[in-house]
Amino acid sequence: MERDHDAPPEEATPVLEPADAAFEAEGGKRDDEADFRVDVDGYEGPLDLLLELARRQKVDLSRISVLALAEQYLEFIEAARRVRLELAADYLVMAAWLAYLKSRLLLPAPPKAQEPDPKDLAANLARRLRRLQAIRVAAERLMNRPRLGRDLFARGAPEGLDIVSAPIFRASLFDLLSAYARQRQKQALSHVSLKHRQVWSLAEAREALERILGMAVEWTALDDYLIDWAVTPAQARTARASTFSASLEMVKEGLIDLRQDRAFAPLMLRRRRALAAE
Amino acid sequence: MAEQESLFDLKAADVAALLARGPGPAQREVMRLCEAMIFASAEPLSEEEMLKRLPEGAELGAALAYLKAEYFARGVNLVKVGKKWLFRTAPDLAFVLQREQQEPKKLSRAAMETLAIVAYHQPVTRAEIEDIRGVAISKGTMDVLLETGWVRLRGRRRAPGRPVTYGTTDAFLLHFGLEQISDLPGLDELKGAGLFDGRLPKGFGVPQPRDDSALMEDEEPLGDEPLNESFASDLPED
Amino acid sequence: MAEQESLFDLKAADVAALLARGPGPAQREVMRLCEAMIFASAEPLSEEEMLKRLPEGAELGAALAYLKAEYFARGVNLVKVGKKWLFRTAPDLAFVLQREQQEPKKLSRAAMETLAIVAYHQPVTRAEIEDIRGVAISKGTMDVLLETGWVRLRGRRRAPGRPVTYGTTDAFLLHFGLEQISDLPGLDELKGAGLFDGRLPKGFGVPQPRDDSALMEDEEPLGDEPLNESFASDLPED
Repeated sequence: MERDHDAPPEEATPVLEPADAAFEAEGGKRDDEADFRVDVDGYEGPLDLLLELARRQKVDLSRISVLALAEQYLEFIEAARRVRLELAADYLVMAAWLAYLKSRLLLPAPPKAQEPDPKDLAANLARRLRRLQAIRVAAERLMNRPRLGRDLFARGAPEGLDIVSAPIFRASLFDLLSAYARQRQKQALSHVSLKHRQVWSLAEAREALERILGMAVEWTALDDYLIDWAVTPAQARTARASTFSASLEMVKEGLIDLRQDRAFAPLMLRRRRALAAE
Repeated sequence: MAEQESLFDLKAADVAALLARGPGPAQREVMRLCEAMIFASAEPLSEEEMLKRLPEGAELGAALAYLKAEYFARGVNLVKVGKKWLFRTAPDLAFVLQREQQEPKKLSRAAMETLAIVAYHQPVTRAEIEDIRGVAISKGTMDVLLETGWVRLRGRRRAPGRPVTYGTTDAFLLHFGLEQISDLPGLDELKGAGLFDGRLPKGFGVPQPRDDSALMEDEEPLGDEPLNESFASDLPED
Repeated sequence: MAEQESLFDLKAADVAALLARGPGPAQREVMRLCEAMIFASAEPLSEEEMLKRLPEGAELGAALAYLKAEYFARGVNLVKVGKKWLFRTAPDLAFVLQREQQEPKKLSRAAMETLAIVAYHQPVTRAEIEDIRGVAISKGTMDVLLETGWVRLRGRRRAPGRPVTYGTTDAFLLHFGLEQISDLPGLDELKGAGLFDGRLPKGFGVPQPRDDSALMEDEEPLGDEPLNESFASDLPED
C-alpha cells in the first residue's frame, strides 16, 4: 500500500516523476472530459482516484457504471505508463483487479462455483466509493463547524478554580500511648547507662589553681580550695586527683611550693616567695 | 447551518417557558455560584466539581438549566460538552472575534478524513480506517491526530492481532462544539445510507459511534504491552 | 485599586430604571458583541479597541451601561478598571473559587512522641520536652502539632527566660476519645497493656496529666511579646 500524503506538500512523494506531474493525457482525448489530466500526486490511493473518475460520470454514485469506471481507470493507468510515471503498487493491483472485473462483466463466463458474481463485486466497489465519499462529506462538515479557538472562544482570562489542600490528621490513642511509652522507656534506660563519671580534667584543675594562686600567699590546705570549686562529693574525688597532679606540675615549673607534714595529713600549698615578691 | 443545531438545541420557546416559571431566590443564589465557578474555571467544569463547592442540597441541575436559558440569546453562551460545562462566545459572533485570532493549524486532507473516520466509526482500528480510505495511514497522520488531543487510544479489539482501537476525546467535542458524539453532523444520514456495515468485521455493524470511556464488548484494555502498531514501532529508541 | 470603579456604584434602583427603559434590538446586538469581545479577551478591553471592531455608529457607551446593569446582580460582574472593561466573578463569591480538599495526613514519629509528652506532662515547656525526649524538637514538629489543633500555647512558665508552656486542647480529647485528660492511662495500665516492659529504673513514674484551662501557680499569661522561642538547641534534632 502506498503511504498517504500527510507530510507538507513540498515533501516529494514516491508516487510521481517530479517535473511533468500534471499534463494533458493522450488517453483522455476520448473521454467526454477533455481536460482529463494524469496527476497521481493529487490522489490518495487508487480508491480516491476511482472516486474522482466516478465523479466525472456526473451521475449519482449509486447509479454509477462500474464498467465505465473500470475502463476509465485502466485508460488512466495506461496513460500514466506511457509517460513513464512511476505508479505505486496499489494502483497496479487495482488495475489488475479492474481488468478482471471488466472481463467478467463483459463476458459472462459459465459460472464456476467458487467465483463470486461480478455484479456483487461491482456493487461492492460502488459501495466502497460511496462510503469514502460519505466520509469526505462528513469530514468537510466537521471542519466547517464553528470551532473553539477559531469561531468560538472560551474566556480569555479565567481566574482559575483552586483546590487548597487542608490536611486532616489522624492518630489513634494506641499510637499516642505507644509513642509515649516507647520514648519514656528508651530515655529511662539510656539515663542509667549513660551516667558516666564526671571528670575534672588536668587542664581544668590547673586553670583553677592558677586563678586562685594570687590569694595563696600563705600555706593553705589544698582541700580548702577544692571545697570552693567542687561542690558535689562525686566531683571532689576527681577534682582532688586532678588538682594534685596539676600542683605537682606547677611545683616542677617552680611556681608553687607543696608540703605534707605527715602521711594522710592535708596537702599544703603556697605560691613561691620570689613570685609573690614581684 | 445544520451543523450548528446542537449549539441551539434550546428553542427560544423552551427558554421563554423555562424563564417564565422563574427561579426562586435560593435557586438564584445557586445560579450565581455556578455562573462564577464556570466563568472562573480555566477548563470546562464538571458537575461533580461544582457540587463539591456548593452548599449541601443545592439543586444544580435546575440552576444550570436556568442559567443556560438565560444565556441563550446573549453574546456568551453556557454549553455542556461531554459532561462538563463552559461559557463560550456565541457562534454567530465569530466575525467580530476572529480578527486577532490566528487560524488553528490546518489539518491535511488525510488527517481530516482519518479524524472523521475515527469520530464516526469509533471505536475503530487502523486497518478499518485504511479499508475505508483505501490507503495506508502514515505514522505522521496518526501522530498529528493524537497530538491534537482529539483522538485517543481506547483499547484493543478482541480479534486476531489485538489491534488498538481509536476513539475521540472530550477535547474533540469541545473543539468542534459538540455536546456529545451523537451530535456529529450528518450522522443519521450516514447511518441511514448503510455505508458503515459492508466489509467491517462482525460486531462492528452498529454504526452508532461511541466515545464512552467504558470499553465495548469486543474491546479490552490497552495493557502494558508495547504498541506494536506499525507506526509506533518506527519510534527511535532512546 | 483606587482607580477601580466601585462595583456597587450602581444602585439597584438605577439598574432597574436603566433596564426598564430597555435596550432596543440594535442596541442589544452591540451589547452581545461587547459581551463576547470582553469575555474572550485575555486583557481588559478599552473602548477604542471595541469601537474598532464594532459596526459604524454603534452606541458603545449605552451598550456598556446596559450590560453592566444586566450583570449587576449576577455571579459575574462587568467592571471598568481604569479605562478598560473586564468581567470578573462577583467579589462576594470568592469563597466558591477556592475549595478545601481534606488530605489525610499521618503525624511523624517525632510529632507523635512530642504530642504524647505534651499530653502527659502538660503544662510543659519546650526545654522540658527536649529533656524527656533526649532530642531537640524542630520548629516544624511544633508547628505541625499546633496545626492539628490538638496542642495549644497555655502561657509562660515563671522561670528565667519565661518559656512558653504547652498543653492539649478539647479537640485533642475529642479526637482520642477521652472525656478528660486524666483518663489517660497511668503507669500500671500502660504496663498492663504491655507498652512498658519490666526494665524500668526505680522511681520511674508517669505524671498525672492536667489540662486545666486555669494557669498553674508557676504559669503566667502569654502576654503580647513575640514567641521568640529559639528552636536552635544544641541537642540533635529529630
